[in-house]
Amino acid sequence: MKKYVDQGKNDTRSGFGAGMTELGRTNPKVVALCADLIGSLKIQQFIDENPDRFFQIGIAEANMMGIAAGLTIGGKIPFTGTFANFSTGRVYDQIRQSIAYSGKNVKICASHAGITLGEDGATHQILEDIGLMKMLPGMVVINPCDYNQTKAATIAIADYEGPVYLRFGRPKVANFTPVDQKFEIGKAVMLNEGTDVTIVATGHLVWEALQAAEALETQGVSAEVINIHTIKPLDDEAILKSVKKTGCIVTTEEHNYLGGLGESISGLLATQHPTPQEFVATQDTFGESGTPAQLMEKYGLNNKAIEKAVLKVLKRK
Amino acid sequence: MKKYVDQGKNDTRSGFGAGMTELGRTNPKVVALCADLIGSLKIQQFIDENPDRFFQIGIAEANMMGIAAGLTIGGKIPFTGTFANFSTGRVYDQIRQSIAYSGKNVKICASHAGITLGEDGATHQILEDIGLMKMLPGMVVINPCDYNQTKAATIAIADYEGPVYLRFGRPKVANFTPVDQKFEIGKAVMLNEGTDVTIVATGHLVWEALQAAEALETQGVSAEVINIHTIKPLDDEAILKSVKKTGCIVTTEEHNYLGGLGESISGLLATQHPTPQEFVATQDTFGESGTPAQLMEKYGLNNKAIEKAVLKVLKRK
Amino acid sequence: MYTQKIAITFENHKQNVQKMAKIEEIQDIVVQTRRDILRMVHKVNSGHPGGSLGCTEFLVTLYNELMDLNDGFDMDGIGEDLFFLSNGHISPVFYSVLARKGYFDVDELNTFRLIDSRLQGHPTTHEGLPGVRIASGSLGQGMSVAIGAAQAKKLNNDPKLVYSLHGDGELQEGQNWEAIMYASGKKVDNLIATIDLNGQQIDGSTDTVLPMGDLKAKFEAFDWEVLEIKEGNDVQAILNGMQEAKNKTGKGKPVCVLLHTVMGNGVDFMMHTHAWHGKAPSDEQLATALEQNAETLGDY
Amino acid sequence: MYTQKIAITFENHKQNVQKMAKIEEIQDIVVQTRRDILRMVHKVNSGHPGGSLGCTEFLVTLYNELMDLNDGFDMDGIGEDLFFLSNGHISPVFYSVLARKGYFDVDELNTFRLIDSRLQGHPTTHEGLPGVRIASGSLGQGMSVAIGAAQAKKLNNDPKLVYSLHGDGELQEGQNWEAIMYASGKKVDNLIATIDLNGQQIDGSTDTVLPMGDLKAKFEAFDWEVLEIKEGNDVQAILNGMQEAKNKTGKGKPVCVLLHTVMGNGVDFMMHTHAWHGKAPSDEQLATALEQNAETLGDY
Ligand SMILES: Cc1ncc(C[n+]2csc(CCOP(=O)(O)OP(=O)(O)O)c2C)c(N)n1
Ligand SMILES: Cc1ncc(C[n+]2csc(CCOP(=O)(O)OP(=O)(O)O)c2C)c(N)n1
Ligand SMILES: [Mg+2]
Ligand SMILES: [Mg+2]
Repeated sequence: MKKYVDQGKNDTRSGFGAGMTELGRTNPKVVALCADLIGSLKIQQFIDENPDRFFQIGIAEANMMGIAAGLTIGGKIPFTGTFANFSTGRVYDQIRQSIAYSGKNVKICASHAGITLGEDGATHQILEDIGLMKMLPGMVVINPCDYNQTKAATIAIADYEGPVYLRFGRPKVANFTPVDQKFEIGKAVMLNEGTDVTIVATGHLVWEALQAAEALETQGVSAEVINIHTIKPLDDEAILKSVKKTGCIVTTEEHNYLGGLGESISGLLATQHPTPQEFVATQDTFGESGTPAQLMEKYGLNNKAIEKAVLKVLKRK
Repeated sequence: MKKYVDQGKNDTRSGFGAGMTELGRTNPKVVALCADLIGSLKIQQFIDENPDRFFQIGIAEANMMGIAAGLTIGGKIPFTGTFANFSTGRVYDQIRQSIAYSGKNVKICASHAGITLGEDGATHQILEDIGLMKMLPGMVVINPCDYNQTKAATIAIADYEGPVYLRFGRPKVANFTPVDQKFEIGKAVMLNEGTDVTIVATGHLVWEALQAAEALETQGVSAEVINIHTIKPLDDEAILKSVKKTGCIVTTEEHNYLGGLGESISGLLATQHPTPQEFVATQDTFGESGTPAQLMEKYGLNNKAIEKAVLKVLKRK
Repeated sequence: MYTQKIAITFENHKQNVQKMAKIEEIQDIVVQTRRDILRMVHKVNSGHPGGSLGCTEFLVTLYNELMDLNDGFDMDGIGEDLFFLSNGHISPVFYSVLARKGYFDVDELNTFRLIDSRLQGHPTTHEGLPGVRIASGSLGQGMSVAIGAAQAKKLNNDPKLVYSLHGDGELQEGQNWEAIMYASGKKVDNLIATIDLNGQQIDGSTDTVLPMGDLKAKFEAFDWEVLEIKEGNDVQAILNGMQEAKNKTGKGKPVCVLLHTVMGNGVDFMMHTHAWHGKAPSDEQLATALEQNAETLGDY
Repeated sequence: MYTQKIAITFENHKQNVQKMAKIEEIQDIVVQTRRDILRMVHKVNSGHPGGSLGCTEFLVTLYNELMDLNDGFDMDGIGEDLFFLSNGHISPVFYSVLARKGYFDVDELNTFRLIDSRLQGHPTTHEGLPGVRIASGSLGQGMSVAIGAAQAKKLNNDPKLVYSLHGDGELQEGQNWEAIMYASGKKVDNLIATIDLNGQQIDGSTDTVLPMGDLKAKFEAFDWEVLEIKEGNDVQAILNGMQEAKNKTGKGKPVCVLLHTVMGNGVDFMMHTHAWHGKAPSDEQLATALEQNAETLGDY
């Protein structure tokens, strides 16, 4: 299989910060909002370079969403920044009415998604945000896999007109996608062609899927690996094409198996092409404190878990 | 097939009100909270009979959820009441941390769920609440089908220790389940045995499913109809047993097809027994103003839509 | 859907050419608007007449005399004053005022709350109704939106103002207090937020549901400029009060207007009670109510 | 999991037999608690020392002198005073105070923020840690919970009090203002809510992030009894102030204590700056900090 090289570990939130810096220089309509988490969101440079286009909201996420909606009236493109939990669950109804239903051009940018934020524990580790956002009509839901892709996604969504949820994380992870990639919303990225099983991964789990595929290759299993950076709109075609070839699928995400990408794919396949599927996701539990690696191990979210799931689903073909 | 008789149309929220009246008389630990919607929730009688055990919170749903959590400390069993949107999306993070993660014995009771609340329109018509609540670890999610079942469910959840989401509606619908039924959380109800197709329905759609099954019978199609009043924990066994017999399934709910009961079932089947499935649910759109009947027709949520879905899924067997 | 932009230019209404001179002319629109409200909610047997009637004088005066409006509508509203309705349930008065101002045909009021209508139960941008810039209905969100729009005006060097309207019961929602704290903290002084102080909400008076104490003291403690209009159903009082409010903008503080209104104003049996918050009149009640408000500009 | 009830009885601590008499004894616990905080966050290189150190005198005094506590722990806490930590990020001070009071073994402080620990990054009931009655961490939720517990006490005819602690930045969350309005509106007068007025939050001082104006005026405008403790890191001042606060309970109003504290108190280089809100000291910094706070009761 194709070898992917880690260009040096980095956090996806820094990719977001770099994207914001670029947008600050290239798109005068872009404004940033933050709810007392500038450092965590890595937007200090944007602020330094564009102090007038930054709004410090304080610890008031609901207000932030409403202000963002209001800023679109007058032609601004607001990017809101806080942790994923406070970007979604805390403000679901505000997003629903003032942004999604109102069709406002707001980019909801969420750091510290998933369990890998680590030590802060369950109150901060949202494992439901993909589900929350995907249920909103008209919302685009994006979860890029590494620094480079997060930067590219950040820049790309400014050119898309409409509400977007962009999810990224805290830990430093492998950075392996091209520096100068073009990010196409809704277009799955084929990372490795294979014939025995389809692995569909999103976010931090994409690198893990590639590791699993490598390990599987040594066991004679040819795994197709697809990076679904856009969970909504889902690239139905890419997924269907792949499972029609491989006949089975493993989906993996840093999210509860209930309501996430995996279930979206189950729903798609159930109506189009019923296929054995295994979920590599959290099993309807809250997270806890720990290091990212410990947590990914304990909650079954790494390449070993993916490998195991592949071997299981292969038996069910 | 077995004939079900409408004992007289009634609203499920009145079933909730009746259940609360009974609980008021039988269980001194039960307290009720409301966010300025007493009349809509039909709890005036509970209040009249137990004024000390009622808390009028005003229009502050987040505060209501926190107060409910606090009331459990000291042994109370709080039932909160407001519209489904304001019971879930508005207060997701409060439920998440102060109730679900904290394991508090709060019953979140939500009226006006779905599109059938009618004229108030999309801002009030939540079609995502099942998904929101099912993603929370430890949350029980219940959507009874008629007045009698809602009353029974209301009474039953007081005896269950832990957080529960109870969803019911505004319009008067057929009341056809037994008056004195025992409500078993998590236990699907087999309404009609059949051999050709499984129809799994919840809430207002159960009656529609029965109508569809009757119509299908005249066309020689034997439909098994299951009432999934408890979406979480899901009665996996009942569903698997049925689809193993029938080989195909239609799921129906007053909810977005993304994230709801249908996807939970897709996920279950994908991992256990991949099966052709059709969704009768809203298609990722917001609702709108209209009469309940008009909306169910326009958004494809009635017996005709179920019948069509069955004929479609039968061809895919 | 989400990229669709509505931009219309009024054909028959060069509204800003001259402001209306006489109170009587405004009063005529007020009475006609009351009729519109009553007939709309009666027709579909749903909707919220109480708060709508209580705010009729205010909204009619705002749109016809106080606001600087462009001769057309687009979403951005650059170079004009903006209005946001936070308490979206009083959509009947909003729709009538917009229609009679020329944002859409008055005949469309016939479609209120019907299926496939642009006049949804609560105002929305989703169906592209000119005049509406944000959905409301879920309470408590409008002040934040108004602040955002006001801050966009500042960024755009647009000297025009942003107005908003909120229910008193609605102020029980905490998001308002986030917005109230922010607006003064960040000196959003091109915003005039008006509170419909009718003392009523759904389950009863605000005092029985959740006593809100002294709202003036609260806004002042949150460092707003506060101004009361004691006769909130009197057009002249509104004109005076709002002119004063305008004078207070641009001075470093957001401005709050406490508008004392009577719920159900203009229809004797609807006045002073929460009973008509969200209930439509019967045929006879409608007839009585319309008798008390004789046609002025012509029914839709 | 959800039905599991923890109920323990303290073995070694008949804590209420006699209250501590001397300020010095409290001060000893204070210093030891500071050491615990510093060592906990240092070990895992994460956690929130700044707010924890600022509230150490308060929490130590509260648990060891002010609260009436049962000789054991169960969730309902009937017949005892209750405490709720709303600003859950200052878990280190909470854990140390609970451990040293006997709720669990001090050795368990070693597990702070480690995997499989009961001492989560933010306090939780999920792992069954005695002394904790609600999860916190997502800010702004604790006052509502405290109100609910206070109202349960009233229903149970339990005359004991409910205490809560909140960050000043945390008050930017609107849910607090819902709770503040409710508590006075419904006369929840068995509640003493303390605000950690350190003037700091994550991105800087509260004044730079979002100026909050006069908090006393705000609480008073919301009809609370308000009391300031100007020397919030002085045990005697806390004792006096909180005694006064207790005296104000039961008189129809909720009581707010504005506790003026210094973030990072007791460690010179951590004081008066938001920089230590959520950062762990290096090895050398720890050594310096511990030098400034010599062992009193023995390290865990
Ligand atoms: C978030 C939210 N909670 C509850 C409701 C239901 N609701 C609609 S209007 C209303 C009362 C509003 O009172 P007020 O703002 O005083 O308006 P008025 O009755 O005076 O028109 C309530 C509780 C809602 N629309 N949104
Ligand atoms: C709802 C929510 N939003 C944001 C955060 C992130 N956060 C944690 S602590 C904090 C600052 C809190 O300031 P303050 O209450 O003054 O506490 P202090 O820094 O003084 O300890 C923030 C923004 C959070 N935990 N919860
Ligand atoms: Mg009112
Ligand atoms: Mg602080």
